[in-house]
Amino acid sequence: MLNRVLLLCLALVWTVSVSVTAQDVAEGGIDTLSLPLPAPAQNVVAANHVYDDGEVIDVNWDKSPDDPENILGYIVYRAETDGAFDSIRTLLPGETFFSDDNVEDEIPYKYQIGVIGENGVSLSGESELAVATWELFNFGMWNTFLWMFVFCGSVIGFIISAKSGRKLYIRKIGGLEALEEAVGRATEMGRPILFIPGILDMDDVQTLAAITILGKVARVVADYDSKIRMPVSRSLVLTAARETIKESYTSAGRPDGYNEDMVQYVTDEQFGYVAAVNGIMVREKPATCLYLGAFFAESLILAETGNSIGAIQIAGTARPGQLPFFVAACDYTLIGEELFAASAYLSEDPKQLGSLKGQDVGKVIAMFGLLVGTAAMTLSVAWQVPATQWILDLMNNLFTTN
Amino acid sequence: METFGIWLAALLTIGIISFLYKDNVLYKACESIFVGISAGYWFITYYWDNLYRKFYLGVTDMDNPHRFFLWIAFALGVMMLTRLIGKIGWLSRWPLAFIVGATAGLYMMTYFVSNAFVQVGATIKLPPDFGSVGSYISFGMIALGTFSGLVYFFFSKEHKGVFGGTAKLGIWFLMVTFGASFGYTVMSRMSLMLGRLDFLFGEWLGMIN
Amino acid sequence: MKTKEFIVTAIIIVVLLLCKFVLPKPIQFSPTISWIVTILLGLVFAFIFYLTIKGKPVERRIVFLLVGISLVVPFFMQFKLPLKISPEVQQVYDKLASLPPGSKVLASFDYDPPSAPELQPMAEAFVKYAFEHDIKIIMMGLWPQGPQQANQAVEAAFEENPALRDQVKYGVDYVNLGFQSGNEFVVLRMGESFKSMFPSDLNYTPYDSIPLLKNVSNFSNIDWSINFSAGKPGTVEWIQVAVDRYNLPMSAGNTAVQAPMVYPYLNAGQLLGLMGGMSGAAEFEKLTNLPGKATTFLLSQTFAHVVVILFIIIGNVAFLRSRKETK
Amino acid sequence: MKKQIPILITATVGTVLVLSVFFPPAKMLGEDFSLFFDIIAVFAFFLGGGNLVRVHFIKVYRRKSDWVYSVVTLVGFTMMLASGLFKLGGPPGISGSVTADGSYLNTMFIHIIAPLSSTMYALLAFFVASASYRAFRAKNREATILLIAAFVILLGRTPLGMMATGWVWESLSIFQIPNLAVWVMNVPNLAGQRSILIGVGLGVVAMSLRLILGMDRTYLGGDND
Repeated sequence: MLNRVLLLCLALVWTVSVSVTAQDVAEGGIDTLSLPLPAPAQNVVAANHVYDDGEVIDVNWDKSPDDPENILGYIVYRAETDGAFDSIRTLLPGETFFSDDNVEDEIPYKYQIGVIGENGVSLSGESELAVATWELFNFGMWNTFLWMFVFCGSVIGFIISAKSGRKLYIRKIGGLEALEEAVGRATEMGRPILFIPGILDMDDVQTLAAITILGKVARVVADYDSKIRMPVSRSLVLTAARETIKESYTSAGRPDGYNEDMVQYVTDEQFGYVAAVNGIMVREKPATCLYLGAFFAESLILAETGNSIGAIQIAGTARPGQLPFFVAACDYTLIGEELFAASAYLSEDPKQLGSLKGQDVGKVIAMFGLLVGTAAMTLSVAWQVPATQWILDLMNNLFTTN
Repeated sequence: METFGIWLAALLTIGIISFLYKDNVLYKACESIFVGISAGYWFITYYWDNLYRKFYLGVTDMDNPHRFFLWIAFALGVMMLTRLIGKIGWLSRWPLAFIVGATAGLYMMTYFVSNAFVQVGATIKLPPDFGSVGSYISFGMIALGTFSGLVYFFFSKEHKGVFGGTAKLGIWFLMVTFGASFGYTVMSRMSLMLGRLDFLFGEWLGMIN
Repeated sequence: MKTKEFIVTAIIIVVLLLCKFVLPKPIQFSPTISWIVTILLGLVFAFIFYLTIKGKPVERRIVFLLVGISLVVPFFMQFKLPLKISPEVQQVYDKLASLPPGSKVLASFDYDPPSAPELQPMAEAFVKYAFEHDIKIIMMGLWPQGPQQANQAVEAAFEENPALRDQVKYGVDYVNLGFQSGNEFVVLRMGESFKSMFPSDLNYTPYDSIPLLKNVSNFSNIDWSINFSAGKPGTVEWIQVAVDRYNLPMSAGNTAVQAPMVYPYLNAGQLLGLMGGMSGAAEFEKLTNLPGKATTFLLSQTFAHVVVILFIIIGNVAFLRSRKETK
Repeated sequence: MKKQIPILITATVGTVLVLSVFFPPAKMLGEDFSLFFDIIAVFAFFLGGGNLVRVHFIKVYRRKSDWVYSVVTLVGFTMMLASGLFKLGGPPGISGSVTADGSYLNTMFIHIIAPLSSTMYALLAFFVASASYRAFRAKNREATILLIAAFVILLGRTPLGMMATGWVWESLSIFQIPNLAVWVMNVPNLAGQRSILIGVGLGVVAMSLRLILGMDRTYLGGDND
């Protein structure tokens, strides 16, 4: 062990000194080393990385024949057309590829690979000059583009078809059916409804979903003449929530029922917010608590406190880690996708329901991919059916990002 | 000062824990301290980090190619404040519209690629240990579970018959996921309290070796 | 009601003051007393079991009290627990151990004090191991309090092995770049250049005058990276940007809650090893042969787990019995 | 008009950012957005902080119940603002870090915010236990499966699992609870996670489309102002 460490240290000293004098060694100072060196790497090829912003050059090489027993690693050297070589990265044995993402565009670079042995570094030949260039369209993402096109197309298609009056069936979603009942109960009891939109800001999609649902909930609240209480932890959410509730009250025909104090900013600090919400819960005893949005550790603190005051609780989040607590402690839970579908479902607007149909098309595509892909893999790998290999390749091409 | 700090922290810790018994004076005090101090802290961090460092230093740096963009951001920010002026309050919707549009646009792609797309691709990729009987079973179960889970989320069809059966299987897989997360979480939560108790009994009272 | 509250508060204060000023310290139970305490706790549970089956479930405050006791009591006990090294943790260690001296490691501390009980032991073991094996650490944080946690880990390493204080030089062997806001975009920009996101380190030393960073411009100069993560932004963001876009080799230490979400990436080979929660930390401490807090806490934690498991069992047995009776 | 322009902004910005992914030279746009967002968020905080001050000030002014606590909040808030804006106790000058060691802001953080937030977080230990006792019951088949999975992981991630099933023969080692836990994590858990992730991915796209197309626009407020 100690020997190995010592040798490694030695190799490192070598690395440093060689990287300084790489050019000399390459040009003929070979005799300075009397001990045998590992065989150098071969066929160093540098090429522009395609479909990017002109920031990457890919370098490939063939392994040294001494890899992996007698070498400690590789060093990548780089130089401009007439410049000296600098070491830019050390790699472990077995590597044959390096993406240099620290290049200026339009400047040609050449590369050289050093193999670190126990007695020193042996250098490969230089690669051809390569220039990083940018491309306008990322053809590497053709499959993403294709699926995006198909998926968005089907969403929009269903929206148009719904607009033209076609009836669309959407199954009942328990948690959302219960929403109106929960608001009704709060009205009967004369207690407020607590709406918690998660703890992230407006730049999180779950918060966006929460705000869109808030619009529908506030509408029901306005219709029932109930009270809504909404402490928030982000200022932008405060602004957005106020606009949303105001709009809901206006469209319910009760603009006078809206009051700015329905929404209150507490603090950005996660647990400071939770402490305050807990306080609000035990003191004001809301009859219904809605937790919709991005939740982290606070999910169970909120849900258990809500439980201890006997509130009806409906929760929804896309975070798998918090779902079990909501499932256990709340009356209804919207799981993942259901959270994002909720506002469309609640709107009962046929156009928005159409978008849910479009989502199903996406699921059909995914299920189709899974089914064909796994079938092809089973046939080609497990039972060696040669004809299915191309199907497997096709599926992999269709569902692999670059 | 250090001793005072420890005593203060201990007092605040006990104050929060006392909420478990019931809402009380000490908890209310801790809560209001917490809200006031932390709101101030976050504002200060935002102020220096975003307004001073990102904006001010950004626009005064003549080499910064994004200078022009920063001014647009600044203008949008100022529009946000028009909410305070009754007449042109509607201007505050512009930055809001901007943020909603940008978040929707940006995450539409991110989620589509790294959630939907990549996950389908990963399921039909050859696992590294493919070959043993166990790996066949695991591979099949992952595919089956993902498939039936998707069936559960299907909106267009009622959960009846074969379709309903598959959806049911999907729920079971989801339940295993939830159970696994729960099992993991329990452990983590216990360690958190350990940290606090270690502070109270170790650092403060000095009872632990 | 008010007097009752007052009396309870008074008793608690008196007990705490007694603990602080009167009791001998530190307290350690002999094995016999440890066993007696454990058995007493068991008896309390048997009683709760009896009550629950009789249809009189105990109040939540009793549950709280029991959890509290079973977390505190093991602090003073001395039992040893067996530990099985899981392959994910082994993978992290193997990766760390395979690094030659002088390698540059990027360590991102993406957590804050609440998650420290789980992640700090991992961070401390990692920092100490790296210092002892001459592995250079570049520290940073995507969470505002991350860099402070990093400094604490360094301090802990020095305290445990004072010889390191002289051997390990700031700026040469490790550097703390501090916190930068912007979540995954910080990582994205770091892919272009570290300096653009961290013009100076935590002590306001300019990036270019730090010897360790002399040849470090972006991820391509980093040999390995480790990420201690308690949520978002964290391991997932690092994988999505640094690993997927820039091929940074990365392992991670996560809180137990976060870990299940990272498993898909581990499975897909994007992540090279994972330490999950306190037991992950204890396993890592065992592998690096640097026992720390995680090993000590594991007993308390085991007690707490038993308590939770007992509560689940009690709740369910009572529930199944009551269902039988109504049938 | 007042409503049309915001809808147009949402649609344009959204579309541009979706497309920017496919055009490498435009990929900086996404990063620029985070900069935009940060700057707008500071201004929004003037509204949030203003709201905080207003709510508590009214409470104090009208002597509502528990108004004393509002005084505490207000004092804490202004104290932090003062020490942060003037960088009390920290390195002098405008470029010094406001949270440097020794600054008042940092001291407050370490001795007040950190213990409070850690403890609040830690309360979860208790809530987890009470939820286990009360809510995690084998009410039906689904709940039973959840319970079993939770149990396997709970045991498998602690030394308990090893103690309980360490004796199982090597050939059946998958049934040792720690191995079983790894299998549960890697197989059925992964499958469940994937279906949730795929669903969420599609849900986000559809919701974003609805927002970009202006179908869902309650967040833009009422028409009449």
